[in-house]
Amino acid sequence: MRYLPLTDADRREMLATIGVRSIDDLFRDVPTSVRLPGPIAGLSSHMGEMEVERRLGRMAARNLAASDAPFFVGAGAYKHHVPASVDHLIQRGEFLTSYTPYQPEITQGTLQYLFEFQTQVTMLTGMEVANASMYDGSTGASEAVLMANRVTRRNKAVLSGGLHPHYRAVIETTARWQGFRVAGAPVDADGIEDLAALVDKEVSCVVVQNPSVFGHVRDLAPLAQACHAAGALLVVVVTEVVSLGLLTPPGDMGADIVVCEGQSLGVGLNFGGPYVGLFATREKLMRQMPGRLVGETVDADGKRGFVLTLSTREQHIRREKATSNICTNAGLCALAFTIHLTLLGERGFTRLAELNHATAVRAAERLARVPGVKVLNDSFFNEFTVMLPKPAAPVVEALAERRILAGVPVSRLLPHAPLCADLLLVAVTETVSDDDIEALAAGLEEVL
Amino acid sequence: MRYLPLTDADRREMLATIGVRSIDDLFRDVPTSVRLPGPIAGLSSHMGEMEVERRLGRMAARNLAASDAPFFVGAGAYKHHVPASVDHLIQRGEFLTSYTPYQPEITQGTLQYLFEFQTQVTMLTGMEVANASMYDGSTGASEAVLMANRVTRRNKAVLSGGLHPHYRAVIETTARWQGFRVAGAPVDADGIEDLAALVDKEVSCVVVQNPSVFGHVRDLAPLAQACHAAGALLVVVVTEVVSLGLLTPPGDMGADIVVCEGQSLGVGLNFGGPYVGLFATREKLMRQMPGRLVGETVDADGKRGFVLTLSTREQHIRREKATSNICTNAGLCALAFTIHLTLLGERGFTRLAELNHATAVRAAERLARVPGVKVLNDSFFNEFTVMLPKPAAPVVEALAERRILAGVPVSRLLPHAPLCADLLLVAVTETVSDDDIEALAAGLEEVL
Amino acid sequence: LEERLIFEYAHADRSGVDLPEPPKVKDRLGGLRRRGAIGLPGLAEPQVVQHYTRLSQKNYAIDSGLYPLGSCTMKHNPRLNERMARLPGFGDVHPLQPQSTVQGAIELIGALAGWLTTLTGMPAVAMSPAAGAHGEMCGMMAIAAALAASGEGHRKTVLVPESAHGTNPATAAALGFSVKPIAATADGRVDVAALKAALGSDVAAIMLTNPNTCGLFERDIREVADAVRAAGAYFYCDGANYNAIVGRVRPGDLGIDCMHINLHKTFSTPHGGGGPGSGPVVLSARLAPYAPRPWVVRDDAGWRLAEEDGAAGDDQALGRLKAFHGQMGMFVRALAYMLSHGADGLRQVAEDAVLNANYVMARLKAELTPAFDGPCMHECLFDDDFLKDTGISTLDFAKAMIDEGYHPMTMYFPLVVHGAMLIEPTETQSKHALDEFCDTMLHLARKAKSGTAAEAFKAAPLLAPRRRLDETLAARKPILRWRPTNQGPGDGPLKQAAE
Amino acid sequence: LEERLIFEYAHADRSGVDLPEPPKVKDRLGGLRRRGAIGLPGLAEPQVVQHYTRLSQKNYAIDSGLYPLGSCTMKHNPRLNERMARLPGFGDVHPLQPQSTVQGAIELIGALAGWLTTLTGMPAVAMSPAAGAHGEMCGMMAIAAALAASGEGHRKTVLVPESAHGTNPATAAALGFSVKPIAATADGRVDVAALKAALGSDVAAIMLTNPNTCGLFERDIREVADAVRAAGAYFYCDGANYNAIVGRVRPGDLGIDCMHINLHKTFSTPHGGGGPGSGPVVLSARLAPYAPRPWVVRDDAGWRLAEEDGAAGDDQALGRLKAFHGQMGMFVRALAYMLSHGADGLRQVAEDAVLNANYVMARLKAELTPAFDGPCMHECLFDDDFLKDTGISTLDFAKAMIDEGYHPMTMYFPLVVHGAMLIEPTETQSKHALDEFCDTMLHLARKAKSGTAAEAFKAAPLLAPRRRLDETLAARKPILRWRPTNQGPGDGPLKQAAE
Repeated sequence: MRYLPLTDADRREMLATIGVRSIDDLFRDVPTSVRLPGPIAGLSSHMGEMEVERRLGRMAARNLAASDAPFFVGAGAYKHHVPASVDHLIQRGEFLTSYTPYQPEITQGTLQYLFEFQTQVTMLTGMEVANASMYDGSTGASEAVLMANRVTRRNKAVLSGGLHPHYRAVIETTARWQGFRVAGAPVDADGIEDLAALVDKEVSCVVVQNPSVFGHVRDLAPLAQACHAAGALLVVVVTEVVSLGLLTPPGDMGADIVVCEGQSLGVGLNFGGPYVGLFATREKLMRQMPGRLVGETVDADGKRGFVLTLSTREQHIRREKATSNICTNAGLCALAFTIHLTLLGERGFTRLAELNHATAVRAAERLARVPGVKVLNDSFFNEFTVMLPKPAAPVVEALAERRILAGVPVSRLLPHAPLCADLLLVAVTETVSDDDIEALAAGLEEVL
Repeated sequence: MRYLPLTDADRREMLATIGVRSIDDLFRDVPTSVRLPGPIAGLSSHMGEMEVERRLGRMAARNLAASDAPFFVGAGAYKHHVPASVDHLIQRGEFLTSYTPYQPEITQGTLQYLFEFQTQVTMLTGMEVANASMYDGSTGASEAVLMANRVTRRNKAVLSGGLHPHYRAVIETTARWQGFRVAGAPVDADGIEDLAALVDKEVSCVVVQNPSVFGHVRDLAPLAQACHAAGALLVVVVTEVVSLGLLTPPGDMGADIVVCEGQSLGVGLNFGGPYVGLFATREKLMRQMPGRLVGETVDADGKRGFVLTLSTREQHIRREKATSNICTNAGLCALAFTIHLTLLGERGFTRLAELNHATAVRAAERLARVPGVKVLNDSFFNEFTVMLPKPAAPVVEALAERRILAGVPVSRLLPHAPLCADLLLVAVTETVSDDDIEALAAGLEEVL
Repeated sequence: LEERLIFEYAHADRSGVDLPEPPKVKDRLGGLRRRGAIGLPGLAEPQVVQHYTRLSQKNYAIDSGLYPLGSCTMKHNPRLNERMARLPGFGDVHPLQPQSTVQGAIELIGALAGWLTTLTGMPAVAMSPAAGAHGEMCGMMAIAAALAASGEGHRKTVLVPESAHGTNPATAAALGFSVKPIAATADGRVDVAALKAALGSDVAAIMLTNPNTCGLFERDIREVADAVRAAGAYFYCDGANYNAIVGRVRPGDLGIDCMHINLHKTFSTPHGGGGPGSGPVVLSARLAPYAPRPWVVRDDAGWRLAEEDGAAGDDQALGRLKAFHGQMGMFVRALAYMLSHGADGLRQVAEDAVLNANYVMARLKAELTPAFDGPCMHECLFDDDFLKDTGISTLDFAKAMIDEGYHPMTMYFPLVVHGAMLIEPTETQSKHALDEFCDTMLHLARKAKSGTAAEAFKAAPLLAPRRRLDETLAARKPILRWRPTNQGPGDGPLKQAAE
Repeated sequence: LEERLIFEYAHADRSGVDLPEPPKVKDRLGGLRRRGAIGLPGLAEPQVVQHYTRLSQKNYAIDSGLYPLGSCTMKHNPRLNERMARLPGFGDVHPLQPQSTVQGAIELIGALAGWLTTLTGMPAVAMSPAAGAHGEMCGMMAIAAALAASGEGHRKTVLVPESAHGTNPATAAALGFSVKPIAATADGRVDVAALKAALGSDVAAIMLTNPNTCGLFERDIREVADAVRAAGAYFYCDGANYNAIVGRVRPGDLGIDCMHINLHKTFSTPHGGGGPGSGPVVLSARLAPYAPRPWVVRDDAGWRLAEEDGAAGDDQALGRLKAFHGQMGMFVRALAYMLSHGADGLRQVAEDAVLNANYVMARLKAELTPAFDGPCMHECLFDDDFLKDTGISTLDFAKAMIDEGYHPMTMYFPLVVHGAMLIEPTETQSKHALDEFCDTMLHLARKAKSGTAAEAFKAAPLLAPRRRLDETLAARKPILRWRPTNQGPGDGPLKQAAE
């Protein structure tokens, strides 16, 4: 077996050194009743690479890859072009097969890129400090609420009606089992909700997404003021991090915690994971942050170096008193993110954002001309909501049969919101060509 | 432009340091009449990765990849399964973007793998020394003849009728312009030629392929004896290096020079190149070898290390007195070859050979049952010749339309040999499944 | 050469990505166009490739050599798995595409779930947890949900052995449970008597790691399971050490209620410098109804993701744990690994892992002091007794290993052993590599005991990219981001040397 | 840790590849089944990955840093090119598939040929040469063929400047030409008067590199071309230094007859530790008929490879240079590079390459001695004058660079300059990196001239994986392969240290 270097001769020799007669002697602490006499039934035996490739290749071939169709699916995960050097670099064994950098002397590579990552995240979000990444945006949002609860010693979160329904569900799950209250605003497809009205002295934070899941872009400064006046924190969620190349950053609008899904840069779609959560806050709240942090220091020779720091917040030191039970981050995805962003730089990143927005505007203009289709958004970045003259889900299905991936029917996210049944979320990134837009418009004209 | 780090500000500053006003001042030695005022017309402007991928992706999509069809094409290049770790390792920047190891202190990586490669080549071929690789098998064969001419101080090469026609053409081109004679035996589709009869005192070498291009396997010991009796060398060409896992090595049959195409291990099809030539000989002929050689030595601390050696044979030292004009080898392909072979090891390599042969025997047995089809070979390794009841080229074309890649019609290689028009070379490697064999047989039954 | 930070190479005018000119449109940004620069550094592609290549060269990794971290299972990460995860049909599909266009992707999740339940002998599995600790959260939520459903929400105590991973108490506490530690016996196992004594009507669950963090199998696990069940509580098993028994023992046969599985430990998905992980949780029949959404269903119409509860609201699911359906990229890698090994190979994995650990223990006990007698499972544990009176600590010993070319073992964990050194060689190391490692460890131990080497140990490492780093300074004056005022190495030793 | 040879890790019983059981058949090997073992070493996959990873870590590469090798153009190798070459439609197609099934692959060769002829302003190109030297062979064969066709086979002299690459005289000599060296003038260029004087009726061709190997443009190249043509000879241009003028000057406008193009120099295909290369040759109208087979044709039926001459035998082609159609993998990479840069970007490549070289020259001349006055092209040349009386040679200086983290420049070439140091930074280095490099070089030069450092220079390198290697020993007692009797490092320093 190709991954197992021991030969039978090795095994015999090693058993002799240990002083036992058989491998079973080493398993003697396992009750005999549960020791299996042979391989577990119902599973295949070992197979070579060629056979594994055939099996998995067959499964892969049964999926329509995003690059093989005009593609407008977003709602929290976005198809962007990732430069080839990103994937090349993250596959270097020294990154890919390294452990958490608890031994800083021989993991400066990981530590330095995480420090650079943290810095980039603060720049993007307009915040002061950031951690070394979370599992993804949705779990990051939930951790943000927990952090706000700790900071404010309050116990109630207000959730925007423009927050991604999955994010809302994750926060609600956490609330249910970790014991805090959630005040959810009604679904806000038109982007007109007034959250400030829901903020009272019991509220630890308001969680609002910008652009909202329906694509609306809003100035959050008034809401931030309302929160701060009531002693609450403003948590801003960004599911499309590329928007930060063009939009006023949450930090400039008064956010206290910013959580982003970083999948757009470097990571790819991956059918939903792994992704990477960005988490940034104000310096004064630093010690209440969840997750790993990398800090700068010096070594015994006075040279600059980096270490994991403030780990007294963490479970492996503090155990039941930790700020979070999180142990892993999304290191390799954070690496992909930071490499992609480093490649882009200021000029590339802002241009990428411009290109997304301009292409999306074009698409919105074209779709608005399809009879029966109405674009709901005045403002948006690269995703907007259209109202169709009939339920969106079957329309999307009909277009998929024509190999057009038209977007996300809101009913997929909100099955119990009948008023949303005709709504379709359409995401338009730099990967969308004019031909793709035309194909979608023509397809809609055909099936509506 | 993404590959160019200089900014306009850098350029201005650098021109100032140099003390010139414009870049044109640095091109002042170029006659003004040939200095182009702007970008060359008729070519596109720079484009991003996304656009390059689209353009090249469209071209790539117009080809039927070997893995997407039942595949039986061989005749000098073979489809084998290459483990994923091979490609992963050769893409490490320290291998991929390194230069020829002229500075041994900082290129021990390249030098050691080439030393290991040379050793593996001697083991496979049953020879005493090997070089660090040639461009490919065909140019290696031509260099072998030149070497034989140098060694014997004779001027005539006998070429087997079972030698791959492309190899023969390459040797003939060399002969024509470098001034030696070629005695070519008639096409030997049946594997029955008697080359010993062509060996006389003027002959520097006999070049014979085993298995032959028609697939026949022969004992070359008698031919070696005839050569040696006449003072000539026996050059053995192997185009399918996997055969050496199962067949008596050329060295054991008396070969003086062995040339192999190494593409089968690690390299892939690549529409014909780059490939890697293996070149091995007897120790006493070592100094007449072309190409680079790596040798073991010690460093100033007495530690084992490796260097390029015997370079007084080479053009960069000897100029017009060099044994060959060759400067490059096929370093990265040699790396792929040696990694793949190291992964296989004795057990994997011999099993791979068994698997190829057994699968090919099965295919031959099945095709022999197709009405009108005759298998010409008694002996073969993983490729054999079948005679069809009509010209093979249109049959192959008809099967290609059914997405079956049936093999190489001999007429593709020998367009002026009318007796060969009905012959088809069928290669069967470990990648061929029972279903593939059935598809080919059924396809033949249909189109014949 | 020192490697600068990207910000110190930067030029705003430069980019490593070329993009087409955006079409001219009237923007629709709602007046929220960003003012002022972001401040991101710009590098050309060649600089980026060099920067990250050089950073990578400052890392130790499995690909570099033996990685003896106990409890972390740093085994070989096959490159086939990487290739499979990048097939466009897996890597380039969106979680919200119509399910008809991702039948193979859903099938893959189903196939992996099948392997996990069959291997563990458990009836159900929750696939969405993003990491081991997330899996713990999932499992403990399921227990809380089951207790709530049966009206036993008053059970608020969770028993956790002292040797447990920090995530165990952290998870329990996060869910509002109070954590009650259970002592270990002298032979490194949970004190069953103490455990039984603690099993009152307030107890919600026990969280036990098996094999435990001392590298020992909890011999009395069946007895524990029976007691837990009899007391009306649930049995959470931490699966971090599943590698020792995979394919050879089914956790389901041990009487547990749930166990998370770190795909990046037992099933070889890469650690990636700290993530991403993936932590599916297998569940007993009594917990299965509370599994989080979504899950995979196969019916006549094909494969389907059950994402939302029915309109009737009769759903028992504990909720949603993360956006989308779990760590697909890790699923592909793990399934490729399982198919490669098969049931027979996975059994061999456990055997070789245990054999390697016992071999290392047998060789090292000549100079080091094993914490417990008897055979270990996949990792072997030493205390710092052999360093007594040398002035050398476990930490010093570990740092000295770096200069010998090795990553240190796990130190000071589990907490129940003084100056613990926990070594897990994994099954993917050859005897040859183990011998080389043991030779080095024995040499270091002899050197430590020689009485003259304390200073040398305290100074280690000398040959690494950095010497010991000042962690106290880092925590006291946290610098968590670069700022333009930071002093780069350009003004440091290199610049001076060049002048 | 020392890295053993694979043979020293080996165990015949082990394999890193799993293969299915071969079907049982009666073998048809003609009685030639191999007897006895091959002797190949067996390693498991984890060991293989570690072995080659660790070997790679002993290499310098473009990805590691500046690679100032003159005449070798070690520029950034984009990873996009690697990705494109691996598209199944290019990497997984067989050269002898029916041409109807590889239309896109043939089109790609045609597209690259179009770029090459347009960029160079030449009417034809031969795509099959496998490397630069192979391209030289092709070009000189074409010249021989043209001479033979016109009954001028008696022209047997080839003029080659003294500064030429070794491949030039080697190629000419291999084809039976006698090589006549032409001297250089004091300003580093070919002596036009001497050249004209040598241009007799026996002369077949001149082989000139332009820009030449001193990094200088041959100002009088048009005059040379006219004289060569007037004398009835052909003008071979060595294209190794094409990077200096690509997109800015068309070689066709210089009056040349043929030029090989190293795709791995100008067009960024990776050097790969010494290959594979690719050396297409552009040809003038008078040489085009003699181009080797096969070539690409586009007609109404689509794309076609013209592989064989017609039955009429009226073919003028010089023959076939290698099996199949050339280095397809390199073609894909080169075309990806060209498309990425475009005509505008390639022009910028030349400008930045020349600018970088002149900048380095301008900065270094403070301490080093340029071989010639005036601006250089893409590389700058120094002699060892500045080392006079220091006891330090060019070689010593080069080896000291290694300890500073740099690959040495090209040394002792071209031969016309004493102790030559030829530096080509390429356009893919930033000003920042050049400054760092220049600072280091100036520092070394000052140190060399200090009069006290000779021993330190002679001892260099100290920080590399190896110190200076005994090349004389290697050549005197060649050990070209491992044998079981070779002494491995297991008995060396490591083993001793461990005891």
